[in-house]
Amino acid sequence: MAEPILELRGLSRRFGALRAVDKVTLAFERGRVHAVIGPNGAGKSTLLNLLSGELRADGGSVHFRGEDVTRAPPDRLSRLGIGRSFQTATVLEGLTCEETLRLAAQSCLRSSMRFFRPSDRYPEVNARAERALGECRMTARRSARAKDLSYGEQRQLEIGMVLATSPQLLLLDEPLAGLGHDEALAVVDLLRAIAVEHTLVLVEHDMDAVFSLAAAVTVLVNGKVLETGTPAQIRASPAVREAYLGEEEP
Amino acid sequence: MTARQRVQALLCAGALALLAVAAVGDRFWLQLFGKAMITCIFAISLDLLVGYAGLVSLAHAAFFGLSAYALAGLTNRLQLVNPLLTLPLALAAAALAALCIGWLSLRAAGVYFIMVTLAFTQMLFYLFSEAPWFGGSDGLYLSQKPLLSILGRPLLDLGNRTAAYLFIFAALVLSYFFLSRLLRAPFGRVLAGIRGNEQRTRALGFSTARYKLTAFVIAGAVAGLAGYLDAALYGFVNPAELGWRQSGLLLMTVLLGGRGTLYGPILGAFLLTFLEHYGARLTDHSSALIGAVVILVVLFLPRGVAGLVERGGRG
Amino acid sequence: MTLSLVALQLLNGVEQGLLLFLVASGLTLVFGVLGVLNFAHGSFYMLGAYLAFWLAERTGSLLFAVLLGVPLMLLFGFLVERLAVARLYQRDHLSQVLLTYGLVLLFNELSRLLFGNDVHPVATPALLSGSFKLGEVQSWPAYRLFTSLSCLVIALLLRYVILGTRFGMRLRAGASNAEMLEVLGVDVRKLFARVFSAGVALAALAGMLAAPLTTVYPGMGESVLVISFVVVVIGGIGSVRGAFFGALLVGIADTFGKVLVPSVSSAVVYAVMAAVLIWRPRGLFGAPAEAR
Amino acid sequence: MPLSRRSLLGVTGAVAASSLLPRPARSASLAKIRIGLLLPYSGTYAALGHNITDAMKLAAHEHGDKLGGREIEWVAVDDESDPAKAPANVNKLVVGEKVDILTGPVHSGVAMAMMQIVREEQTLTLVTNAGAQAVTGALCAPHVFRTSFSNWQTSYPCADVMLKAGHKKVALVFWNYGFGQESMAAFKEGFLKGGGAIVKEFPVPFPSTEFQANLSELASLKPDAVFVFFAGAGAAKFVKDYAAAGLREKIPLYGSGFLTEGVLAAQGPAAEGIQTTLHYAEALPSAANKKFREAFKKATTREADVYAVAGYDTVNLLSVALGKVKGDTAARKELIAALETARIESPRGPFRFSRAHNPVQDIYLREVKGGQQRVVSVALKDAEDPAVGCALVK
Repeated sequence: MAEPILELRGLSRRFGALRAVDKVTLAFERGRVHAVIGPNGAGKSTLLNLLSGELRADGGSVHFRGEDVTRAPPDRLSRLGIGRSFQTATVLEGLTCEETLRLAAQSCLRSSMRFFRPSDRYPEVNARAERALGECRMTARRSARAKDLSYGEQRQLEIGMVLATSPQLLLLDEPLAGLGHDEALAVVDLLRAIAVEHTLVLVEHDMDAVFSLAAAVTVLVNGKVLETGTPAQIRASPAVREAYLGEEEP
Repeated sequence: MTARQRVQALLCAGALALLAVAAVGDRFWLQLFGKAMITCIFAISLDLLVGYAGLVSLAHAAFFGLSAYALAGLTNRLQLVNPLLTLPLALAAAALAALCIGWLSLRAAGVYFIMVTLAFTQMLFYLFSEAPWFGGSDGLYLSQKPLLSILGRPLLDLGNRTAAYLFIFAALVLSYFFLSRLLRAPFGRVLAGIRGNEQRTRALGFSTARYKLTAFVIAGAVAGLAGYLDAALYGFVNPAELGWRQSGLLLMTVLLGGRGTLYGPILGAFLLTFLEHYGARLTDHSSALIGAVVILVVLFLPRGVAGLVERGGRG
Repeated sequence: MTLSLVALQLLNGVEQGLLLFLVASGLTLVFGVLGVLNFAHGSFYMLGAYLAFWLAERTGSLLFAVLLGVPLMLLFGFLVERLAVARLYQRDHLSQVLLTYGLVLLFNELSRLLFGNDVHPVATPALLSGSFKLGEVQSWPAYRLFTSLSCLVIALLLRYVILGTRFGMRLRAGASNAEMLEVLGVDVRKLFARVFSAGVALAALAGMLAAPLTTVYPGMGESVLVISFVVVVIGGIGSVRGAFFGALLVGIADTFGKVLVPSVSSAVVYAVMAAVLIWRPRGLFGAPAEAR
Repeated sequence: MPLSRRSLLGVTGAVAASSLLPRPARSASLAKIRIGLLLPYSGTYAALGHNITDAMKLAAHEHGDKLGGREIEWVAVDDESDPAKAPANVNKLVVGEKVDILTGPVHSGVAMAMMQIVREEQTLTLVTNAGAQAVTGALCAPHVFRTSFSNWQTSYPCADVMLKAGHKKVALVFWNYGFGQESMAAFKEGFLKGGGAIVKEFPVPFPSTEFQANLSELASLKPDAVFVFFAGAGAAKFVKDYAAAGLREKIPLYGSGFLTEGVLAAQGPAAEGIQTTLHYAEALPSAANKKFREAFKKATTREADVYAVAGYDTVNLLSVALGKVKGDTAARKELIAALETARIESPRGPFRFSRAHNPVQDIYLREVKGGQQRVVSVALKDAEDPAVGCALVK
């Protein structure tokens, strides 16, 4: 097995009496697409929010490239190289696609506490934004206001924002949710292209997409890891079948 | 003409008109527009918070007032009249206060933020109106207006109305360019991101709390510039300038003009100046008139007068 | 300070706090359920006081004035909600602050037009005009005791309504999650209108009860407004229980501020508020923030 | 003749249109004399502003609506009692409207802002209410007169009254702002000089009307008497709370006269027995007072008060002085000299200006009896403000 880029050791988080994430131990390997699936309320989103620093863990730890980052806030994790996308595309209202990506690309500056030179006159920022624009396939829509984009385009832009921060690990929270068939195909295609050069953690409902993209799959049920394996192993697992019985086709 | 060109033309015409007033030199208009320009500086500094960082602060008048009081203190107690000394010191006082109040207030969010800023403003207001060492509720005079002289020859005398007017004009132009430049720089883009969605911006790697605090301090310092100029223009400071009602009035100015555009609050400041100057004569119930205008603007012109200017281009 | 004086001052603080609670409860309800920051709340207090003055003068009884006045203010609140406030639910706090501030200016002028600029007395009901002896010099007017008890009764009633009735359940649902209401099949428009009217009526009732104590004058709503904001924020926005304890805290802090540090007493309440918020950024009983 | 502000506004509306452009210099004798009114017509002090204005117009009417042979043009600005707006409002009247004479304001903070500008512009100014010491003290000027009172005048005489009544240990309760602080300072000056002692001072934040905490402490201190400064709604509530706490019968209450001015009806029986000092009393028996009160009531349907008296006297003084210079406001030296030597029989009694241009007037001791304000005695004859720091007094 390759060296893990991100490791969770006994990670837990409760909401009142509910154990949303219960002693999860997992390793995500560098260079792979690793999907996390599970029925509604299994704790997938909570897990992702713990990894990206949006939520604070009650117990256990998270290690990114060997460093303990359990208590790091979201902005620090992003600077370390963990980028995340959000479930509901959270485009920045009032900004165009290009401006949005340039803002994300500003993260390559040591600090954005710069007050005089306009942001479009930083060559390295421009280059990064341009690259991300291409990678998320939005070059043609660069001057469109983010809120005027179609839902699928907003998702692409969302992924582009993550890419512009040059992450080593991408946490993607249901990138296909709510998309039509054609839009979903475009995003899957985009993810496949990104996966060539990046490590992806994918939380997703769409099983077809998961099994076509992922090299490893973890099934989460009631906050606990039910099983981890290759797509073929997961498909064949009786326990997984049982957990999903009557809910979704495995 | 695009909306942007129209705005630029408007601003240039306005600047020329303001300069023409200086050339004519009628003292009444010098004073009226001098005050209006001070309100402009004050308003655009608040717009940095309200329109760009999404922070509705009721503490803004405090920085205006603190800087004015700082000037009064430096002049009256320490006999400092040189603006090269008093201006930076007054601005530093405003910025320092903004740093302290901002650091404490920004721990709260949304409505709580509005209320904490209100609380600090009230505290300062009572401090200045009740405590014996700030001149009390009736206010303080400047014993002398700022005067810059080299080798005994006066270079800049803010006691001279035309000089004061031109100085205020220059301060407005500089503040405007400083802020518009700031908003296009990386710092300003992060603020735009925060206004769009703070959580998302934070996930992009920006420590949003630090950016908001920095914006709060910068806005406080620019408000301090306005307060300094006000004290210098009238030679008089009063605790009422620190109160939350002043902050409220300023919020009204920003909203009336159009937040999130720097020229909007400038339009708003001039509009309100005229409304107050002429509206007061039309009716005995002018505050009801202002109340009605505010309600109508909130309901039907959410983007203020600036929204009208921009829409004019498309329609 | 002797122990008996401390006890007396505590009593003063609690009495002041109870009346404050009545004003603040409406404010916190409206904010909690409707999400509207209502600067006009103090104006409703003032209008209530003026109404008490006007009706008591005509009917000769404060009781009649209250019985007539509260339904009138309920109706008035309903109208204000439908005509202006209902347009604010989707808007940000700044718009809310400004629109309701515009209402303050309008209502001030309205009361000036109707009642003039003078200070008006409201007679204490004859039944309650006596007083109790406290210590050898001071006595405590019976009417103060009556207002305190009324406020306590109203607090208990509110508690019952919120915790024990269907309407209260919807209130709590609305305060914690507005979307939940739709899921429950509640007519949100109707609920909001009712809550707003109730808030207005509570403020007006406070004004009516306070009128014999404070006399009635233009601008009387504003000092109450700012201090009840402080109460609501200390207690945690939307929490009626928080408003109750916040009001007591403010009343006691203000009273002892006047006794212990008279020269800066006005700043004491605000300092308490700042301290509470630095300790708990969402007030004493506010829901804790989830994201960090 | 009913006076209304609306007709006044009709006049100024027309002025507004003509003042869009800088005004050419007019020959002094032909044009109307322009009198600026910087007064509150809205907000807490609106009633005061209206009474002063109406009394001024009443006096003008009694002089045939002419001063020194010239017709009068009133230019009114609502100052909202907001010191933050004051510089702009004064500028509007003095520089924009170029009034010949400025009158007002009620609020001392507004007066302080006004002083700065009129000293620069050298505008002839008559202060019609604001009692801040500085107006005829540290900031006094040859062209600034005050027709109302100084804060000192309304409180200092009460010290002697209380000492004579045998009160040696006194507590002070006051609104903690300029007016209250200056009133207390004046009282203390007199009271300590006369051998009295101050037990404790209770500053109450302005404009709070929550007194319960102070009253409890006051009761436990048991001073011989209490001297207070409150006005308007605060005065109404304090007096009621004081009585309700059972203190009225036990600790005599004294105050600067504003304690019962305009709020006697609201205070009702709670005010019974309160003694205050002021330069005016509604019950003064002089013919001038009776005539004034009747005329004011007829013109406005309201009762005249101490504020109206100042407005009335302002115009009467102007009438005397402008009559001497035949309406020529350009003859400043003569006009100022005429004001300085003017003597009028005011509703409050004989009136003349001190060297600092503050009224020299009798201060009356008044007592509330049977719901009426009675004049007990003259507390201080020809009271003259000490005018500390005034350069005109050498």
